[in-house]
Order: sequence, then C-alpha cells, then structure tokens
Amino acid sequence: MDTNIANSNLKSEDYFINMGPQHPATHGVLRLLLTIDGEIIKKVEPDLGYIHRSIEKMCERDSYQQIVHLTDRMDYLSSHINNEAVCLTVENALQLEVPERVKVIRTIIGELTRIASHCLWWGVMGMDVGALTTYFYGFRDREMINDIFEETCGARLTMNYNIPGGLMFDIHPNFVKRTKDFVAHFKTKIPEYDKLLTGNVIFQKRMKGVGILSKEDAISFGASGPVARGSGYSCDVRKYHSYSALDKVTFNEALKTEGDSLARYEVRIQEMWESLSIIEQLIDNIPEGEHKVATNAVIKLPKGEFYQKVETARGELGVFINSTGTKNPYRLKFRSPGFSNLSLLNHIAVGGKIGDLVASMATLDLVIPDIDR
Amino acid sequence: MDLMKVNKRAVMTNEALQNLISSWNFELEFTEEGSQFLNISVKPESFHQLMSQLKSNNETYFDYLFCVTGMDWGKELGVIYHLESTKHRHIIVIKIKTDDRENPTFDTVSDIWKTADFHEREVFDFFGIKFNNHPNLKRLFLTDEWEGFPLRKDYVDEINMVIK
Amino acid sequence: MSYFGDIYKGIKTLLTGMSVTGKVFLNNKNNSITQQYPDNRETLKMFNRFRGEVVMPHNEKNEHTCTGCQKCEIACPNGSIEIIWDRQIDPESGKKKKMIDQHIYHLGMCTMCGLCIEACPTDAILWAQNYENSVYDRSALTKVLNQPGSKIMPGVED
Amino acid sequence: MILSINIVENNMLNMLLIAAIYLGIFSVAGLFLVLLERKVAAWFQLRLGPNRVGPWGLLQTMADALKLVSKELTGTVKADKFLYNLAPYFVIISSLMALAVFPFTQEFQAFDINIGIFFLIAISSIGVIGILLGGWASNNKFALIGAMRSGVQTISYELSVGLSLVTMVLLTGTLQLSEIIEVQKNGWLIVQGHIPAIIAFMIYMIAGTAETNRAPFDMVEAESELGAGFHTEYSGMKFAYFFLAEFINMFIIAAIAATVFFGGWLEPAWLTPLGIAEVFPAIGVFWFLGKTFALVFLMMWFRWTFPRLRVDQLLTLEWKYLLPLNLLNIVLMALIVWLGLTIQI
Repeated sequence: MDTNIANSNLKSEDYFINMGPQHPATHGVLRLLLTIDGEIIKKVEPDLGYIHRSIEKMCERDSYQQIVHLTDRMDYLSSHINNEAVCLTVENALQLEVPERVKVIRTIIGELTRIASHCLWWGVMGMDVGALTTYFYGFRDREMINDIFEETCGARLTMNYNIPGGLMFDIHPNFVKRTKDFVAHFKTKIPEYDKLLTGNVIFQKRMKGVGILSKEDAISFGASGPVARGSGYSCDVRKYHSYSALDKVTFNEALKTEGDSLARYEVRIQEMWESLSIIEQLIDNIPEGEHKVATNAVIKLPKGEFYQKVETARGELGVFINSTGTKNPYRLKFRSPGFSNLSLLNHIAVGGKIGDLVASMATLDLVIPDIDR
Repeated sequence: MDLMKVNKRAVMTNEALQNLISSWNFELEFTEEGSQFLNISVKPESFHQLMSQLKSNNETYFDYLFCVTGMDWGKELGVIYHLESTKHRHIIVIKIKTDDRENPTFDTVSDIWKTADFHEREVFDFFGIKFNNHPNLKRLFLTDEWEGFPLRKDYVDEINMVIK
Repeated sequence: MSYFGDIYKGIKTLLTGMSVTGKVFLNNKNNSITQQYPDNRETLKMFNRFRGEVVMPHNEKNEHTCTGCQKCEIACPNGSIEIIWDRQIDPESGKKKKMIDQHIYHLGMCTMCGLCIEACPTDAILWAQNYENSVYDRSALTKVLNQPGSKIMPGVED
Repeated sequence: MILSINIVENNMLNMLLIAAIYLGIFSVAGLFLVLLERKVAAWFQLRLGPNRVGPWGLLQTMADALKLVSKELTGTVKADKFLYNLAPYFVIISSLMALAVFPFTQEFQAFDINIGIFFLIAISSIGVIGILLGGWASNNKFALIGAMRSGVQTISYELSVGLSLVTMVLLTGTLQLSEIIEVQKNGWLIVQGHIPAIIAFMIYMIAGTAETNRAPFDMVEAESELGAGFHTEYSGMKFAYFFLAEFINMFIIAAIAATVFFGGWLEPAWLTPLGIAEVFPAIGVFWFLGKTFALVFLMMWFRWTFPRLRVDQLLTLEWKYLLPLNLLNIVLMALIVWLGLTIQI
C-alpha cells in the first residue's frame, strides 16, 4: 500500500469558517467568511446587509426634521453626533446661524457621547480578548452619561435632541452639575482602566504588533477616526473642519504612529482624556440665550449639493445632500466611518491567528448598523 | 461662522485648483452648484486617467477618497467622488454620468484608492453601475438573487416601500 | 537578564490588575450597579423628560385640547399617528368646526422621536413616563388617545 | 470458601457504597462550585449574582441542573454517534476518579495508593481525550478547532504540572498522599522548601489553570473566537457533564495544591498547641476544604481579571518560560534538599 502522501490522491482544500452573523465577537450581525489554514487567517471576506434598512432611501421621502431621527439608528453609540451632522448640513444650506448656546451644548453632549461610546468599546474590547470584567466597568461609567442624557434629552441611546435650527428643548437644570460630577468621577476611572487592562502583560502581548496598518494604507483605505490616527494619519475633523463650538476649545489630537492594535487602543484612551478636557473648558461657560432659532415648519433647502463632515466616535461621518429645492432631499448619502474601516479588515487580519482577528476587529470598533445603514 | 470660514478658504483654493486642473487637457466641466467644493464633471473615457493624475500630481495630491456616492439623476446614472488631499487639505468633487440605464459602466478606481473596492461594490449593489476591472464586483448588502437596484428612482416594491 | 526582567514585570502587571478587581470584590456591597428590576418598581422613577409613550391628558370634565389640526400626524416619520376627524357644529359658537373623532396612536410603530409633541400647537399630547410597554397581543399597541365621550376644552384654538 | 466469597461481597458492597457517597457529595460540590463561581464573578463585576432561587440564590444551580436534565439532547446529523456520546462520559469519569485518592482527613480517604501523585497526574490528563473526541465527533468546525487547541494545550501543560509536583516530591521522598501530609507535620512544604517551593507553587497554579482550560487559558472555548469551542454541539445533560467536569477539575487542581503545598488537612502550625485536632479529628475536613477553596478562589480571581492568551503565546509561555524555569527549579530544590537547607519547624 502506498503511504506516501505526496504521491497519493489526497486533496488539500481551503478550510472555510463562517464567523457570524451570530457570533460573540462580531458584535451584531456582521458575517465574516474566513479562509483559514489551521489557526492562520488566509482571507477575510465580510458579508453585509443583515441589518440594512435602506435609510438613504427612506430619507428621500422624509422631511429634513424627520431625517434626523433616522440617523440615531445608524451609529447608535454616537447618535447625538449623527444628529448634529444632519442638522449642520441643513443649517449650512439654509445659511442659518444658530445661537452660541446651542453650539456649546451640542459640543458638550457630543463629547459626552464620544466618551460613552469609548467606554462601551473599552468594555467590549476587554471582553473580546477574554477579560470579561472590563465590560461591567465600562458600563458603570457609561451609565452615568446615559443618565445625563436621559434627564436632558429624554432617551438614553436614540436621543434625537438636535433639530435643524437648534435643540429640541433646553438643557435640564441638573445637567451642569451632573456633568461635572461625571468628569470628576471619570478622571479616577481611566487610570483604573489602564491598571486593569492597558498595562496587563497578556493584553500587551495580544495587541502589540498585531494588525499592523501603515499610514499609506490607512489613507488609501479611507480609514478615519482612531483607526487612522493609530497609524499616524492626522485626520481629526474637529481640527481640520471644525464645527459647532470646537473652534473655541484647545485640545490635542491623539496620534500614534505604530499602527498596530495597541496604538489604536491607546488613541481611544487618549481621546477620552481629551474629551474630558473639552467638556471641562465648556461646561462652566455655557452662554445664555435661546435653545433654537425658528425655522419654517416645512424646511426647503435651496437647489444644490451640500456636504458636512463631523467626527463621530468611530471617525469621519459625512452627510451629502443633493437638493432640488423641495422639502425632501433628492439624494442623501451617509459616508459612514465604519464602512471604510471595515474594508481594511482583510488587509490587517491576513497572516494573523484567529485570536488576532478578533483583537484587531475589536480595535476597529465596528458598529454594524453604521455599516449597513 | 464656520461655514463662512471654510467657504472663504475653499473658494481661494478652488480657483487655483480649477486653473491647475484645466491646464491638463481633459474635457472637463467645472461647476460649484451651491456646493462649497469645486465640482468637476468628466467624460467616462478620460475618467481613470484624470483620477490617477489627481492622485499622483504633487500639487493636487488627492490621496484620500472619502466618499463615493451613486446618483440617479432621473435620466442619467452616475457616481460622485469626494476627494481630499492629506497634504494640502483641499477637497474636490468629481462626477461622471452616463445615459445608459441598461448597462452603465465606468472604470474602477480601486487600483488607485483601495477604499473604492467596497464603495464601488455598494454603488453596484444599489444602482447597478458596473465598474471595469474591479477585482471583486459582487453584491455586498443585498442577496445575489435580488432583482432591481433599490436606490434608483424608478425602483418599485409595492409591499415594502411606504410612500408618503 | 531581560528574560527574568520580563517575568518580573509581567507578574507585577498581573498583580496590579488583580488589585483592581480585588478592590471591587471587597466593596461589592456598595458598588453594585445592577438594579433589582421588578422588585424596585415602587422606587424606580423615570426622569420627567423620559419618552415612554404618547398620551393625551384629559381634565376632570373629560376634556382635552386636541383641535384635530393633524400637525402631529404630518410630523410623524413612521405614520404612528392617525387622526379621524369630522366637521361638527360647535355648541358654543354654533359654527362648523374640525373635531377629532379618534386620535389613534400606534405605539408599536413609534420610535419615540418626539417630533409630534414638538409640533403640537396646543400641547394636547405629552410624553408619559411609563416604561413597561410590552403586551401579549400586537393589537393592544394601537391605542386611541382621546377618551370615549371626551370633548375639546372650550376656548382652545390652533 | 464461603468466607472468601463473603469478603469479596463485602468489598464490592463497600466499594459501591463509597462510590455512591463520593458521587453524591461531588455532584453537590460541583453544583456548589458553579454557584460560587457565579457569585464570585458577580462580586468582581459590580453585580449581585444569582439571588432568585432559594435564599441568596443558593438553589440556583440546582434549578439549572434540573433544567439541563430535562432538556432535549440535540446533536448534528453527521456526527460520529458513538464517539459523540462517549466523549462527555470520558471527561466526567476521569475527573471523578481523581477524587478517590484525596485524604480529606487522616481517616477519610477512599484509596490510599503509594503512587498517589502519579495517579493524579495520569488521571487528570485523560480528560483531554474526551474533549478531543467530542470536538472531532460532533462534526463542527469550531468544535474541531477547539479540540485541537485543547490537545496542544493539555499535552504541553501536563509537563509543568508534573514537573512542579516532582519538585515537591524531592522534598517528601514519597508519592503517597497520606505520607506527604505526614511529612508536613514539620511545616508545610511551601515553608520547608521556601524559594523553590514558592516558584514551584506559582508554576503549578499557572499550569494547573491551563490544565483545566479556564481563563486566561480558555483557548478551548474561547468564547469570542470559537463561540463555544469543543462543546458547541452538545446540549442538555451531555453539556452538563462537560460543565461539571470543568469545575471538578478545578477543585482537583486546587486540592492537589492544598495537599502538596499547604499541608492538606493539617491545621496551621500556630493552632497546634490548642490541640483541637486531637480532640476532634474531623476538623481536618474543614482545613482541607478551606485551603482548597482559597485556591479555587484564586483561580476564579485569575479568570475574572485577565485577558485570554493567544494560542501560540500559550505555547511560548509553557516551552520558553515555565519548562526551563521548572527544570532549573528542580535542580535548585535538589541542591537544597542535598545540603539540608530546608526549614523544619
């Protein structure tokens, strides 16, 4: 009997694994078709659309006020910033100047949203690499922000607090105090995050040198937000295309040049500090004034094309409105940060282990409804 | 205020950009149609060449493709590309159109910007616009057996679409 | 000797991590962030602005302030509000006036965006702070907000 | 003739009786460990833990066990039925067998063989065959990857478990567990062997945690990577066997450590003058279980603090760090024993 494998008719085939749509690491309904060789990843092919609601098509039939609440349901972890993006586009198109008070409040809540999003990401990040306790610590701090939101905006996640022309209602009297309490509380918690996870030798080994993305690739893949900044590409929309009250504050753009998972992780931790500093600069100086300017009940945008970028917790969100002068947009496109960031997953995961894929995917901080829209 | 600032800066560069790009011997059409950016319409034939030149030329250096929008203008189908330069920080908008609604085809730019791979697949999925030389032009969001292209204006689905 | 140095540093970081969780463990009585939900119904109070469900307040004479202007119906992005109205003779002025027959609210379709309440010129509808909205039958989510036999409060005009 | 049959019958009866008692005690103990884990996890994680069934949630795992018993046993169509059904029994039986040799007190020991430690090491590594069978036979890709990882992991870490115990055997000169405890009447071995014993203990705890496939070494299940790993396709009671075995294994690893390093059922030396143990020898069970649960708690603390290692780092840790250190440590211990540098109280 011939026992020589090379001479026999044994065939070698690729080993496919379906990761998702229901899988603990894909956070929602992302499906990855993995081609693996033992533990080594040979190819990652995302399959999307499990939660696609065609928000862009729905926007074409909705009025501009109604569009705002749909954006809550895209990247639900930065819903306020999404709302703000649509409102800014509409306000810019109408040449509408909103009161200073609105700008400052929008910025404060936007930064709180960013912290809340990063808290959740930090918890989930730990969970993906196997440290289950981080999840609850992240949620503990996020809960305080959610309470602030609930008291002022009436909802914890899908707030819909912005309307074209300002805010739906003024901030709650407790808002300033609660926010200050949170800032004081959270300043003691980020060092705890570092102690528990960042410094941990296992975590460092899992993250360092894993999922490397060079600056050129980051730009070419259209990466934005902490993913791009971890690779040394300075792309903070808040710096380069400043909006709302962000031109009144000073903050540093968190930037790392290593381009690995650890760099992306550290950028987000650094961003939490920066957001705290932005909030501290603004919270004592909320100007008095109206919380909105009157707009027509039916908003009609002038004919033309309007584009607005904002920096959500995940990166650059773009709103592109093509208006023909009616009360609905003719075409509305959301440039979602997660979609571009997902496209580079194959690039950074190939050659790594399954565990590396999970770790790098966690540092991309994907929110699937944001990708699927 | 912000808008005014951006506009002022952008208008300056827009003119310079227009002068520069119009010297490149392409058949181009410059517009601003209410947008704060410089808009360029280009014929599909010279599209790929223009795009690669926009990226490689040192003065334009548009290396960051951040938004690819499929469009249905009713009669024509087309794609809008938003480009930014990470060096000069200027933004430009490129448009291509075709009258062919049955079999609209453009050249891919996924060889110039890797991000175009996914974005073009999205456009293909929702508008049915094909891209020559695209490495993996498959449906991305919808199932393979889906009929029609939902974001086109003439798409009808009487069961699932609620029209106000 | 970085081999042993690495081991020492590694163990130190592990112990630092354990000290964080250890502290939480010892303080667990005061730290617990979970709520004993069905048990704390009595004390669980939502914030005043919490968006639970759209309601239409009535006064003791069974009167509401809805004029049937349909602004909420137009403002609603999902078609959660339907207003059935009729022109009836106003008993006070004797003129024909728009009056609601039924203000129908589909809670199952509502996304709690609050646009209808913003749009209402007479504050006829408000947010209620209740949070237990699940039911066994979908049809129970379709509610008629104006009470049977209710009338518009005299003097309310849009 | 008649007499001898009687003896045999008696022995059989005895054995059955003892087996029944052990099974009863340890299925309850296993359930208690599950509850303990959930409570401890909750307290680490700012939660309250199970508190609905029974006072303080004490009956929660009983209720879970009842649920698991009554659940349908599902399985894949293309599974290798025989091996698929065999695997959970392999795992649970091998871990229950190990319990037989532990001395709970001086009198309370079912099976005092002179190769006690050896028996424990051997038995505790059989369980992996069950995991391999389960992963292979259930015809699931995630399960297969999990099982293969388990094979790699257990084979590697057995070395460290074995060698760190061998280090201590140098000190005792015997493999029999009752005699190992006898030796410790002059001070627990971790005191007697001081530096090398502490190193051996640390290596043992790391390798032991890995041997039980618990976080941070839960490569086999690796929830965020493989879903549920090798037991993806198991449900109901068969899943419960795997689950229970994990907890009994944890108990075994902790019990070995308590016996070999911390004097088993011996009370702490400063309590000896009080003479409680002479009046009331059964108190030894308390000391034994106390030490064991302290170590079990340590393992839980690991689990709820650390991230998981990657599979290649797992092997790096074993072959580049634990194994060389272990071998050095044995030499060190041999020197100390040879030069008589041990601490005797």
